[in-house]
Amino acid sequence: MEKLLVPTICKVDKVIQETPDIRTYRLKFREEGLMEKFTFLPGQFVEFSLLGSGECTFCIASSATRKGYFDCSIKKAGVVTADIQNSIEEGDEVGIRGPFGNWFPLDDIKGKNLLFVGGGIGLAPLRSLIQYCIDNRSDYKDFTILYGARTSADLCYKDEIKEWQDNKSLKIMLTIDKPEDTWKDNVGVVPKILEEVVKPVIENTKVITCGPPIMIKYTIQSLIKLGFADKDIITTLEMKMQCGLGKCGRCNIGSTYVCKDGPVFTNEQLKMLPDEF
Amino acid sequence: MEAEVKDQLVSIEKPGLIAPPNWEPVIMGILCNWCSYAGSDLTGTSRIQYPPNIRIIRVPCSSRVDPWFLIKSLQTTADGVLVSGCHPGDCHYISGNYYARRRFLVTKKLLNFVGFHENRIQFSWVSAAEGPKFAKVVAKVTDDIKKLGPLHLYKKENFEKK
Amino acid sequence: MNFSTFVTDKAGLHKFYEDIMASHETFAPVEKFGKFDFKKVTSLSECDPESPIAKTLSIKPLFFPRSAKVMKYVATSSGTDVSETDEDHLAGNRVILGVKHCDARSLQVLDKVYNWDYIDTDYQKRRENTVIVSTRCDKAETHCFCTSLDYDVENLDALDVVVVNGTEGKIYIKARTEKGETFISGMNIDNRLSKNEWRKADDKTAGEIKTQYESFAGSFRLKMDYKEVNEKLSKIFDTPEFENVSGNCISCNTCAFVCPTCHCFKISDEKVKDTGVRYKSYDSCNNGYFTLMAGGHNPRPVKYRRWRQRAMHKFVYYKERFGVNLCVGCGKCTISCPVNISIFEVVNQVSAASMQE
Amino acid sequence: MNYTKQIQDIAAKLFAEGKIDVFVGYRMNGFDDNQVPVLITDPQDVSKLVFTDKSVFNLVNYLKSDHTRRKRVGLVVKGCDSRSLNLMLTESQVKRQNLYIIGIACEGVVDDAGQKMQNCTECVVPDAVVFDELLGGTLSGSLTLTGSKPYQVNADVTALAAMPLTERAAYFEEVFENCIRCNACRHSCPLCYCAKCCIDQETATLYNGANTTSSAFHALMTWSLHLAGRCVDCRNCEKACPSHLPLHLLHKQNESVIYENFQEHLAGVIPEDRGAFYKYSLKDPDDFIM
Repeated sequence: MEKLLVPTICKVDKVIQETPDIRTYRLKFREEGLMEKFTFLPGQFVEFSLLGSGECTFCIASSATRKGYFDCSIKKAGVVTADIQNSIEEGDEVGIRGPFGNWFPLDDIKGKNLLFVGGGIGLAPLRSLIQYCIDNRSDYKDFTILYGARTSADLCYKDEIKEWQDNKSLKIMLTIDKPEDTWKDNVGVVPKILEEVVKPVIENTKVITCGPPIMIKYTIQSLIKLGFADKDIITTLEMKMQCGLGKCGRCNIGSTYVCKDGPVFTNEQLKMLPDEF
Repeated sequence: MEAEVKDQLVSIEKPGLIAPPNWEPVIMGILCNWCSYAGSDLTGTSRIQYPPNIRIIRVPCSSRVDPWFLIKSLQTTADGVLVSGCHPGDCHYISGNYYARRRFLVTKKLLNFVGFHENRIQFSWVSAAEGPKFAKVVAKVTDDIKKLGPLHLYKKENFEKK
Repeated sequence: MNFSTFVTDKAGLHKFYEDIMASHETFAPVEKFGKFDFKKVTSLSECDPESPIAKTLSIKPLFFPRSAKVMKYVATSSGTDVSETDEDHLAGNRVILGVKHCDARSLQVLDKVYNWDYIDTDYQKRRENTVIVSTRCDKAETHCFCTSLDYDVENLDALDVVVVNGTEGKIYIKARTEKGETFISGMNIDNRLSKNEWRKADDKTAGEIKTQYESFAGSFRLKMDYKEVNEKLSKIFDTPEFENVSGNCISCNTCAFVCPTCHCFKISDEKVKDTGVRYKSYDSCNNGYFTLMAGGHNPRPVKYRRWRQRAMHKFVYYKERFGVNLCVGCGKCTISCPVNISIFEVVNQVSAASMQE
Repeated sequence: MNYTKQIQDIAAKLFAEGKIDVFVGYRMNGFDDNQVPVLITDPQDVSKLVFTDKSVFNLVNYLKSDHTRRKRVGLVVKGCDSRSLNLMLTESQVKRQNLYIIGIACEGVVDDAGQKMQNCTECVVPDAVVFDELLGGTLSGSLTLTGSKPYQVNADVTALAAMPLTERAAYFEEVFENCIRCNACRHSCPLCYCAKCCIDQETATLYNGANTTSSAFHALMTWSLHLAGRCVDCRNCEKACPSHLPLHLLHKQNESVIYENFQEHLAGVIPEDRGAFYKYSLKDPDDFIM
């Protein structure tokens, strides 16, 4: 297995400062031809290693439909992520292993209304699917994005959000937790806006949500209150992972390996798991 | 003749291992900012020669030296360590070197106990005015360690000398 | 399939061992500081193939090293070079002597996790080039409970070659797998030993071995109804009993490190200037920051949750996922535990408490 | 040495008076004469408590556990245990008012083979030094600090120190080689209470979790130096070590250096006395410094 644990070198093509503590790294494989072979689906993750510092798990934040690169959005949280933000610049080399894990149920959501509910850095895995869906727009019906963050400065992907706002084929709503002077959009936590402002159609709709654990918890509660079925609520779980191969035993929830059977779960599946995530 | 003797120089802890020809020891020098570092500065400005084997690190006070600084140096490049601070009573922080002295003694004895030659870990008090003393200390430490041969104990990956 | 059995005596067995050592890279229990660990040996005097379970560390490190170098890297101005490291024990044929059958059994259990989905090729290679010569215990030790788990006494020893002590100084050497069979025939032992010392089994042998097995099975202090325990445990995730039984655990991780089937690991880097090594080494789920994520969220923040994870993984989850029990009943964790916690006792206590509810 | 009855009575009384939430003691393991530490919260379980010369484990370790945090605890301590408790009190890890301490005038405990443990034969402070109630001993109620025995350097340390350097180096190389880096020594030590040990920091340049001889050396040396002047020689670490490494050698070496050079300092004997590295004297030896 040691071979599976050896990362492949990627070059950092671009570093985008999204918020004060989140940066997006646009990566390309150093070796020619590898990029074309690197196929992934929205929701999968990679093991990103800063050589000499350590390895971290990040979801791929871009879609394979945007060819030639992939993105990882990294928030400064621990030792390695801080090292990454402090030391990686454009042109630097990092190690990548992957892609691992399962993906959003692309067949299930075909022909459905889609509602994306994201919070903070939780937009990253959703962005992969959003890009994928925008690139295959004809396959889906209504398209709504609800995105919240603590403050307006903490909103990720501001440029892309602007693009989405200009895009007539989808609806995007932003919210922040506390009022700010220049802020004209919604104010309030995501579950509240979801219930009071978005008022989504329940029939034929799939909800895809991701964010901090506490936000996911309350969002799922309000979704169920609104009348969504468990199988229509899709989320991605976050667990400490190190190998991504279903061996190291960190991401076990009961007999489920999040790195193999997840990270994407429907609420129906989550209910079957012991409460340990 | 002298070259021959040098060729046979063995590591004192591991007599099976012979030093390469023209081997020169690497000595980690950890100096306190207020006295010893200034002292070494004075040695330089007074144009006093001392062996170039020492690699100097400056710390605020000799009591800043955590014992594992020594352990880590010995596990990586260094063949010996020299820690130097202000004379007792002269500490910039009043009592730092008194605390350091206790730790040094225990560390030295412990490292000696687990198999390092006692001369690999040395300490000195050098004040800012003692340029010549600093040169003498470094010369002595270098001389001592040259006699001991290269260090082969518990080296980390990438530092295992062949 | 029928594999052959041979009958020999103490002297014949020792000659067999010495022949193995002469022709193969051999590992056997070597005593250091009163504890046996499997090390490379060249003569029988260095090792003790009959070391007691209580004092022997498991053979796990020979297949899943305590620290495996995953890769090395060098950063230069022209770019970073990543290279795989040549791992030990990948080439050549190895034989491990003096393995207890619980240890041998553990490899069959580990095979499941290492061969699902992504296949651990290094583990597989090590498994393939190793012949295991295991020894059947005569008597159960204080903390053994291997017969209580989900395999019968006949099939406890599943790997390669088994040495069984019979009555009247007789020793039976049984091949248990095809690999074992070819190994024994490849040793050509009949050419060197007389008919008296080394002969094929006769009709009576099977019966004699059976008697030995029965007397062995009768010597157990600890017995439990595994099916019942497994069933009960799988239903009582939320029982407060876990909090009670984990009270005297000091989270020292020893149990996981000596366990022949614990397979959790961590990946860590060691860096020096522009070069570095990445290691894969043992870790334990009893460790407080095993699941701690950057940012502070920890799914198992308190001791009883980690304890529960360990007990449930051993007795429920693994069975659910891979069809075998992760615990092999060797009792090594209990022996090594500084506060003498017995996993057998705990599991039974928890499932018994759930019955009362 | 058998204080089973007295301890049961005291524990029952404490529960009845509502003075404690949890009692930490020993119970029999149920099949041989070895004992298991037990945390009792239900007064009915008090009858399980025992105390004999098989009560080996230092219970002060449980004061770092989730199960005793912010609770009023009754605790049984022997001489060495009480010294570690003293240090924990001095270092503000536990509050004295939350503890009810039953001290034992210890006559020494025995190992698995029934032999008196080495640290007990060398023990100079057998009586508990901090307690609410002292069991056994003739001087109950007053401290018998150093007893009647003079301090002796550990026999193993003396033997090793007499060996030539190369042999000693080879011996210790074997010790560190046999370490499997499980960190049980650290977890079983009552005085290793840091929430995150420096050896576990994820800083690749300083430490790593790999199991190599060099990292074992690094970890054990750092650990023993952090305990220098604080180790009370309860030998919890040695009991916990799955490889049976002679870890006491490192601690006893430090202890002897500290005792001989720093005004006969013994860790935790005097209340409010911090470790040897937290104080200094002008008379400390200076001759090893140039």
